[in-house]
Amino acid sequence: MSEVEMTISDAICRAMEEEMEKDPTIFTYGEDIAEQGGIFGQYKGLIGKFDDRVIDTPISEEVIFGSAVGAALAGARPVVEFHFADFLFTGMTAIANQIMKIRYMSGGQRDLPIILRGPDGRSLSAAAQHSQSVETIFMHIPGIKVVVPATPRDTYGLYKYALTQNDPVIFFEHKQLYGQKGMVPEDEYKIPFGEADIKRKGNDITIVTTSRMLHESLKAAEELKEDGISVEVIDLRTLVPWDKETVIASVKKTGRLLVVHETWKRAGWGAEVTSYIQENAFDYLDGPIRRVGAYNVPNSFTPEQENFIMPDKTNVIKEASKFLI
Amino acid sequence: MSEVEMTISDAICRAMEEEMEKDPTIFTYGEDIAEQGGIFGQYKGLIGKFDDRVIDTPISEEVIFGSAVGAALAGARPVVEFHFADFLFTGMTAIANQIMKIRYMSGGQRDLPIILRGPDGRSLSAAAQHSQSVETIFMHIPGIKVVVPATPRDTYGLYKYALTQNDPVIFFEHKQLYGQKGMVPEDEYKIPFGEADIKRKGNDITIVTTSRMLHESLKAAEELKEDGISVEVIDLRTLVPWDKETVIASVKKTGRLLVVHETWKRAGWGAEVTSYIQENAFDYLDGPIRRVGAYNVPNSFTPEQENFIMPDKTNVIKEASKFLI
Amino acid sequence: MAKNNKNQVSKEKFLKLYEKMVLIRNFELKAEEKFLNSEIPGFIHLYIGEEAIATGIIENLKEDDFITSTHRGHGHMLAKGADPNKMMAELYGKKDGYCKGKGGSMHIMNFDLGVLGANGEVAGGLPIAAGAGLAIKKITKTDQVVVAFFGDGASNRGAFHEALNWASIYNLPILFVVEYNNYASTISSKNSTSVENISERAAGYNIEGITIDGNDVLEVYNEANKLIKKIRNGSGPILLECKTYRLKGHFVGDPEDYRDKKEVEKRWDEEPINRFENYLFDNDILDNDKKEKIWNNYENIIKEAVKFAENCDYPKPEEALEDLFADDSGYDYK
Amino acid sequence: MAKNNKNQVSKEKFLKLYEKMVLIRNFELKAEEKFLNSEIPGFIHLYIGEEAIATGIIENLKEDDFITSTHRGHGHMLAKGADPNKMMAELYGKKDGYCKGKGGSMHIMNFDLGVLGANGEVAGGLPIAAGAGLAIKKITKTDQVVVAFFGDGASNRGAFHEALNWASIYNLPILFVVEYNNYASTISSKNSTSVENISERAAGYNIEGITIDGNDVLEVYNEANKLIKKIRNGSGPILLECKTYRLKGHFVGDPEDYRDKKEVEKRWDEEPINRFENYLFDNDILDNDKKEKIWNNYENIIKEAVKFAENCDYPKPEEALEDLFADDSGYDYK
Ligand SMILES: Cc1ncc(C[n+]2csc(CCOP(=O)(O)OP(=O)(O)O)c2C)c(N)n1
Ligand SMILES: Cc1ncc(C[n+]2csc(CCOP(=O)(O)OP(=O)(O)O)c2C)c(N)n1
Ligand SMILES: [Mg+2]
Ligand SMILES: [Mg+2]
Repeated sequence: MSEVEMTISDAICRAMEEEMEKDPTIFTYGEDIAEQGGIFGQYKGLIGKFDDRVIDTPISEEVIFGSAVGAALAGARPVVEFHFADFLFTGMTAIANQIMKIRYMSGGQRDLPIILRGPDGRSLSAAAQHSQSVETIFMHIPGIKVVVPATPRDTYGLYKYALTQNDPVIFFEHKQLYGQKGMVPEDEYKIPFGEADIKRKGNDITIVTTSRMLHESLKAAEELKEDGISVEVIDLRTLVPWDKETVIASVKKTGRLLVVHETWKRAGWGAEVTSYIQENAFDYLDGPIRRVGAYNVPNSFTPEQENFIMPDKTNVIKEASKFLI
Repeated sequence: MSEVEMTISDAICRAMEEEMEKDPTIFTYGEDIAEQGGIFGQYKGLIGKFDDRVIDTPISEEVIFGSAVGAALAGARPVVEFHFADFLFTGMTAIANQIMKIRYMSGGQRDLPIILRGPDGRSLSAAAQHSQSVETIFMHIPGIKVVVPATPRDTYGLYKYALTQNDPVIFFEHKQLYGQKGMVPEDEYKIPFGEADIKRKGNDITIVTTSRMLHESLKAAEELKEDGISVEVIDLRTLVPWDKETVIASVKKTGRLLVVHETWKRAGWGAEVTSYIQENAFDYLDGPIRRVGAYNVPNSFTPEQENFIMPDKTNVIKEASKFLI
Repeated sequence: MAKNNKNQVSKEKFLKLYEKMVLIRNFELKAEEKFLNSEIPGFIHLYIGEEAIATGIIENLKEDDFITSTHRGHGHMLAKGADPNKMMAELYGKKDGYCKGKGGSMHIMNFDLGVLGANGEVAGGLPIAAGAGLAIKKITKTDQVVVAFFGDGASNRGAFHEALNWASIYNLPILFVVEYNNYASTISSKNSTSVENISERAAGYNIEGITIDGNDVLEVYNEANKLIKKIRNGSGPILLECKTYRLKGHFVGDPEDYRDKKEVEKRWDEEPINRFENYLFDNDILDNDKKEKIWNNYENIIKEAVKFAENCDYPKPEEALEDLFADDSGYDYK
Repeated sequence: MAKNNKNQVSKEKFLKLYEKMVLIRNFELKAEEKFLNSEIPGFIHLYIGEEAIATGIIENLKEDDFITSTHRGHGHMLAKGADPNKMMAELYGKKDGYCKGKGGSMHIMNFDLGVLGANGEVAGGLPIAAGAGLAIKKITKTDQVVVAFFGDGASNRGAFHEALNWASIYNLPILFVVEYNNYASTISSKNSTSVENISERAAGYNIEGITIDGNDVLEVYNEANKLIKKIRNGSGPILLECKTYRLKGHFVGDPEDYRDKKEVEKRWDEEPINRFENYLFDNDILDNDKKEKIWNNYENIIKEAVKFAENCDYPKPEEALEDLFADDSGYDYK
């Protein structure tokens, strides 16, 4: 299959454009979408292409999010942009109390094909209110599927899948990855939710990660290789549902598991993976499962403190090395 | 020390009344507070006692919560009622992006003595939007202390402490426990945050729990005793900070840990306790740490489905029994 | 009673409006009785005294028009054509209820009827209405209209503001209906709401705002008739405030310490069914005989509904793990 | 320029207002330069063209009065008396910055100055202002006044609505100041905001609403003088809308594809400093000599501020684990 190079941003726009051509009920809206293609220009590829189906909204997060329920029930397929993951809190009730519960409360009367999507994670000195990763919260509360892609190839395939399935989905697109380049097949394809991807094969340590930390983990694996340590890196790609089988199979092989995410360590999703795996593969573990995550403080503005708080490959290497003492 | 019997509701009102007498900057507000003393009448003990310091508000959750920051900075000590834990989401941004971050973002210029408090958890057929336990979210995001009391004695002491310390605190008062009776010392006392209480001594299994599930766990321990199994039951009382030492000491003795909470099992705070303990006491564990929590669905209205979703002593017994197979 | 436009309304319509109100009243009285008798679990909020609003407005809607409702939603649902049997079964938490027992009173909904949900969250329906309106305008391009019902208390929530601004800028086909019943739970709207009439807020969104007597079913019907036509013709959103009074407690079992019994008693005089009855008697549209027949009929319908609910099975406990997703492959329920 | 009340204002006050605006302008121009030169991290939002608002209003406040600010907060902070050195140091992320480098431009604040925070969340300051007002009214019972600054875009957020209703029902001492600069990021307020003047929303809260020329510092000063006195005397909240124009991009580096360069150029003619200068020249309060001195002085102050910031140390990385709590015993940072 022939492939082309593109960024994650391109991959999103390509998937959106293809599906919007096919399905006239898909529309997308949010702040700074129609004129600018997102605050980072990440959806620029859609500007001017679909008239009334790419819409700028006022700064009204509760209605931006809550409207998705009404739009879906009225026969549309809303793709709603949340601007910054931090401002999911601003309209949180529309997500946690409406989008994530209506199907269930109604006794399953109708499907709710809703996509929430937008940037999350750190950038550079965006400080405490513009740097959060909040995917764990949507893994904890039941009612939405959680996608955390790391590469153009995965982003495209997961978007294609999301745009044709029928449940609420939230996409966390890492700010620092929009420009990330990679090869993407020219033919259309979909990647179903719940299938992890082994991004690097190895035998000594299993790393389970997602999003930006996938890239940091791969760098760490490369460096650890020089010390003769063979690391397997698993990209979960989706957290709800998450692929337990792939992780367990790897842990059976390596006996050592490190879970790596950018979000706060305390009660982050790494704790769920840890708890599940120790419960279901205890006898295969050589020692405790370890976790890498941000320090449990808000993000600081000043660069060196941000770098201190937020994990990167050095934290991964440091934590991985503890297995070998 | 002589003791009197009172409910949790009484204990809250007693602590509030004593501290409001001493400190004229404490005031409390929220929906249905001044006229009715809370939607369950739980703060009835304060009605008519402090004039302008017990205040009814409009249904405006973002301002109800966010106002606490301004009130604290202007020299008051706000005690803000959130009506139902489910509606924390309604003003979530004022908590997660303001209350929990302002001190940090300001470089620690001022303390923020704020208390958020109100009912959480299941009741009877209150359905999906009035039954949630969301304490894990406030354990995950840094910036607030989390209190989850289970008895009148603890509630009183923790309130007394909260009302005189200087950080944001969130109290989750379980709906089904307001009427819970217990003996409370007549003399004033405080219980500092971060000190777990061993509510029952035992040698075979350690249960770590809080709030309503403490009572279910104690019942389970009583029944397990009949099978000759000796269960130690630890009530964490606060989740931020949480008392790791007491739990580790107990696990060193029993080798078996079961974490029990009402909130959803997936990515619930039990996962954090599990992850931390397996990391720090791995060699003392006889087998995997186990967890009890609600099924990962919203709460259902119909009674038998609610009972199925929400854990009780039978789930505790069932899970505990797995240690012994 | 509304003085103008009476003759817009045919005698048959008069009776239809009357019967709808009688249906709702009977449903609510029975629900109250069964709740007090511990046969209905959870908590329920009654629409008694407010029947004229749902009745008068929804009579002007087509089957495929949408409404969003509130925690006090039985009346809206029945007015939109709900089957009392399935409604009562839902209140009982039974499997033939509209939501298979998962929703109960506070979350009763039926999308086939265009009822996009009662809602346990105050003002929770407003963003949903805003979204249905947007989809109609931008995607489906039908002539559907959305009616968003909400309370005076809800009008102090941010969602109210965001939804009205949103509907105005996109010129959406939405009728916003405030049911001003003087209370939000224990709080008098006089104390919590900065304006006397919520309709005064319409100007802040550059839309029309009207206040009417919500206990006069004809006034409600006529005004809604005009406004819904206007909206269907592209006027954009309108805010209609219906003044009424919550004759019962906030929920069944409310101790009601916050208001004077006398205040409530006085308000029973303006109760919409009796008022309309007098009018119908005066105009020889109704007599005692007919009235008795109508009431007997709806009492029976509701008795049947209770029987239906009682005889219906509960859903299985483990069916609690259904209905969350269209596709739950790989999902960890436990 | 405002025609009335000119003589309310003394010549000294005229110059003070002028100098404040010149201070803010110079701070912003230097910040822009240093940001474009990659010396300032993160992102910054400039107040250029809007200086008359913060200047004219805050000149009427006492030291212990409170303000809440926005993401575009440098001007408010400087007008409230901030030290340009500590401000610049904060923008640089240095340890002698107002927030020890933890806040940066978007979260610059100083409680001793009564600045309850710039805020990275749109409308985030409004609930904070509402709470400060409530504490003043119910607890501290001082004669303090709160001024809440926010943008035209912010006026579409639910928090705006809730805060204004709240302030009105409790009759709080709050002046709400909308800085109507025509844009919310890339979105023209014409398209996102249902009213032409945000002040039209005041009636929805039963409070006074006024629209003035926000580029006329005298008009702003005089109006605020009147309103703040009124509020201090117990009038309750007032909504003051100041029309202005955002002359620079939303943030430094904004591609600004969403608007015509010509539109912006034209608006430079109404820019507040130049306008006030003309007035001062016409009235013989300012001449070229004096003007040059003033500008040189503030250019120097800002150069000093940059030098201060540059020479200041960064906080230590591990100090990232400070300042979250007053008492962090038992807290797990890792
Ligand atoms: C966001 C939110 N806050 C608070 C509540 C609790 N609550 C339920 S109904 C109600 C009063 C609603 O008043 P109104 O909107 O006037 O409707 P009414 O009950 O009078 O019909 C309150 C405060 C809630 N359900 N949701
Ligand atoms: C709740 C929230 N939504 C979105 C954003 C992103 N954002 C930052 S500034 C801005 C525009 C604000 O416009 P306005 O209130 O008019 O202030 P101005 O920038 O014009 O001064 C937006 C959308 C945010 N910071 N917070
Ligand atoms: Mg009401
Ligand atoms: Mg603006």
